[in-house]
Amino acid sequence: MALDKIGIAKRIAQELRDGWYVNLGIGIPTLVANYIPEGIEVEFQSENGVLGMGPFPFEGEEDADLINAGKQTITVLKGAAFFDSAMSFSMIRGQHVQLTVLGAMEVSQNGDIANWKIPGKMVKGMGGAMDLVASAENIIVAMMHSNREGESKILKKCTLPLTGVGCVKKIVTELAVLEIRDNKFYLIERAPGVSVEEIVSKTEGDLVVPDFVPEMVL
Amino acid sequence: MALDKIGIAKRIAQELRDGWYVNLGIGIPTLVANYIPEGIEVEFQSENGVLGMGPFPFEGEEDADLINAGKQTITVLKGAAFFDSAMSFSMIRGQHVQLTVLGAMEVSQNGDIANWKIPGKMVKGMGGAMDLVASAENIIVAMMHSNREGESKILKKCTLPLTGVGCVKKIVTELAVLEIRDNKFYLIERAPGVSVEEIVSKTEGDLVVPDFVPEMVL
Amino acid sequence: MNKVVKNVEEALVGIEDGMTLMLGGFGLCGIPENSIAQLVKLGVKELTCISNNAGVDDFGLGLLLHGRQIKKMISSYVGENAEFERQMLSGELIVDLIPQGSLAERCRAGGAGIPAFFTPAGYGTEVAEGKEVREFNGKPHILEMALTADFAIVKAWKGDTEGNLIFKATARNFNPMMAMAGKITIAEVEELVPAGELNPNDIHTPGIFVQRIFKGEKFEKRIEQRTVRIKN
Amino acid sequence: MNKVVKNVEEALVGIEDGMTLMLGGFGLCGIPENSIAQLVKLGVKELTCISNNAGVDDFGLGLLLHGRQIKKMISSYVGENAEFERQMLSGELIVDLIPQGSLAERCRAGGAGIPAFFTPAGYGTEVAEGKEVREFNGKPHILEMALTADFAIVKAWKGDTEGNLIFKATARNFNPMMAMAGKITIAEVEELVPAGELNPNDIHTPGIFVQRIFKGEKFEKRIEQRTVRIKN
Repeated sequence: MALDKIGIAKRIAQELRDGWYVNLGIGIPTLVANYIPEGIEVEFQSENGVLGMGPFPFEGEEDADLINAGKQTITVLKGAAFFDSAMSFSMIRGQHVQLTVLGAMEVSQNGDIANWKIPGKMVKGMGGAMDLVASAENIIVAMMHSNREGESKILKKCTLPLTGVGCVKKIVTELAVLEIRDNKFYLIERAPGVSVEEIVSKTEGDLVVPDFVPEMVL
Repeated sequence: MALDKIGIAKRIAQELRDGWYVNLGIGIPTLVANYIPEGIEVEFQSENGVLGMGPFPFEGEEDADLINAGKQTITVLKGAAFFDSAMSFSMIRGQHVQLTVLGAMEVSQNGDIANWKIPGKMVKGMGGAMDLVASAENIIVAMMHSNREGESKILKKCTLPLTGVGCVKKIVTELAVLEIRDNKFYLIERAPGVSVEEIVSKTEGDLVVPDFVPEMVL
Repeated sequence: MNKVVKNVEEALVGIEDGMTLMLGGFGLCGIPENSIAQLVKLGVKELTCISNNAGVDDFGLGLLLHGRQIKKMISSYVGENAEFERQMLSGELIVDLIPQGSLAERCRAGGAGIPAFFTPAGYGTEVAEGKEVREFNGKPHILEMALTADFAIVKAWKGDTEGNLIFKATARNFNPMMAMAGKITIAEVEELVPAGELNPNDIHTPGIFVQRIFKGEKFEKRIEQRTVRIKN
Repeated sequence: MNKVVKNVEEALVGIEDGMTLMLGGFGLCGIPENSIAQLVKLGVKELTCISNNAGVDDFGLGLLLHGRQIKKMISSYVGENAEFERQMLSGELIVDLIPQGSLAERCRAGGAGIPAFFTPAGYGTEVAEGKEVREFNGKPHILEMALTADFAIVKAWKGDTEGNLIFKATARNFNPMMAMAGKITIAEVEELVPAGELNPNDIHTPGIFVQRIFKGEKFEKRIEQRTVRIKN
């Protein structure tokens, strides 16, 4: 069965490693913080100026001056630090953040990503996404395999304005974990109960399928 | 009579204006802080990371962590701020400092200045001087008119490696106040009792002398 | 060096139609609310506003958009504002969208006398159009220019009479860089204290960058996304 | 994320002959004394040292110069060190002198993923030789490249187990930018406290830039120019 958002977040959380600084984008990526594997410590960076983000505040304890990049009220953990936006993107551009998780509208098999604009329809802006994808050595995209019309978002070539070129290396969708190498998607794992055929049929880009495709263990 | 160092500092202090942020170089420029005219407030910036520099500490109250750019122990006034070197030179390069006073080995009539190196003999380094002279809109050079061999340091063309080009607009020496305009030195004031002839004879560069040259009032 | 002005009216003297303003804040967090209200009152028009976001429909810069006071917005993210999207898609509003990190760095550069710098952000995208591309360490970068403004308007938590500022938590965001990049920088603060009361070690924005400072009359500090846990 | 190492021996593991080191400090103020002493002990050679100054004859980096451990110095001012001047004039030591502001900005750029930037400093001088010149706003600027190091060694006043650092007064100087630019950054601190004891608003260097932190055994903190007033 296809994963829900929580399932995607749980699978991505398995990619975390002890000691990493991690930037989580808005939406599904934010949920990853709830499923940090036992025994490892990671620290979350939010590009609006905080390191050491904690959980949401208890009701009545919200502070308008303390939010994350999604403008949600947050708390901080012991050992947190606040800083300005130039310092924040120094961390990001300077590759001090070990992992970036973000959403996408489209990803192409050469690692291009599009997630900020639908010409004539929707323009929210790129926020920090262009800085993040251009800088991070380790990017995981959390996304749905298809759009609402059932069209694949895992493409030979992106159709929307790009956010970054050749930067995505790993994708986790509701159906599968894919890696990008040599201008192709590689099927690494499938969601529990999801068939390879379904994944193949919903992937427009070139997909390399090994003989055995393990199921995710969540 | 030619001015002493204190006289030069006093004359330069007359150029200060209320509300200015001022960077004083090592040597004579440092003395300027002692002669701020009555009724005006200026604030001293030191490029090693302090705004609001005060006088030297009382004996026994020196703090090794609190020095000026000349590595001298200092104090700070109320309302001071500490910052790092990148921030400090952001102030300087970004032209937030209204006046820079520094020493020189040579100045030429197009406003070039040399003060950091004598090839094969003395290389102390430029420190912050190159950033200061390239950035400041308002530079006053405090210097001696001649070197120990009696050779003029106010030249048609600098002979030493340059610190900056076309940046000096005003010079105060033990003999005179000079301004640089249109590739010439202009004699503005002479030290009390110093003759125009002496100044002319000790100035190698082209010097424009008006009919009447007022004496400095110190 | 007393930089204190009496109130927001006095603080904003000199802001005219057609000027370029920088306004601090990320979303509604750390925005100069009192100054924005005064800009509405002044009715200055044809403004170019540099600010990470455009506020929401009825708060922050949304108030200026509503009154059609803004000709051009330079921002990184404008997703929470329907009126903004309408004006932009209809062509009434000129919009220059910039990657957030490049926006922050361009403001800092403007204040720091760095006219241009290379960044990898935006290479290969619309943002790179017309910009110089150069490889460093085998990776393509684009050349971005510094930004400055006629007035920068920032909001701080504490300030002193010398213009030194301390921001609180994530309300710091763009405020320090914009303070650096204004020809005239105006700071509205929650607490205004005499010089000497702030620890010189803790200053975020040294007073040299601030020309006018005043205590804001009131701070509503609206929350855009109130997210909470329930206590068991 | 506990980054604490036991002592200076453990902190400096991995530093080898021929490496590039950044060392914080301005004059003798804010230098990592304990680490410098350990570098002498280790006897690593052929080092490239990036540091604003070269210490004095018998303290700071002067100690490494004395033992001929340094192949190349990248500095802005070296005027207080006779042995330095001797080695430089005799050609034993390679010296790259850089304007102080450019040095600070190049370290910051190295840490911030900005490969190059334009600055007016040094235009028309030896410093500009071989560098690209470009006019912005009618004023010539030169292109300067980012600096990075195998190890950056900084000295802070207070630090916590997460690597967050607070510097004291003018001992801050180059330390924050160098902390950003080291592949591995080592911080020696006067006071080492548990995470949570430093106010997140007051942190100068966020812990993300620091890989190892230790409490220095002793800090001599020599004063280069003791200038005082006499009390009446």
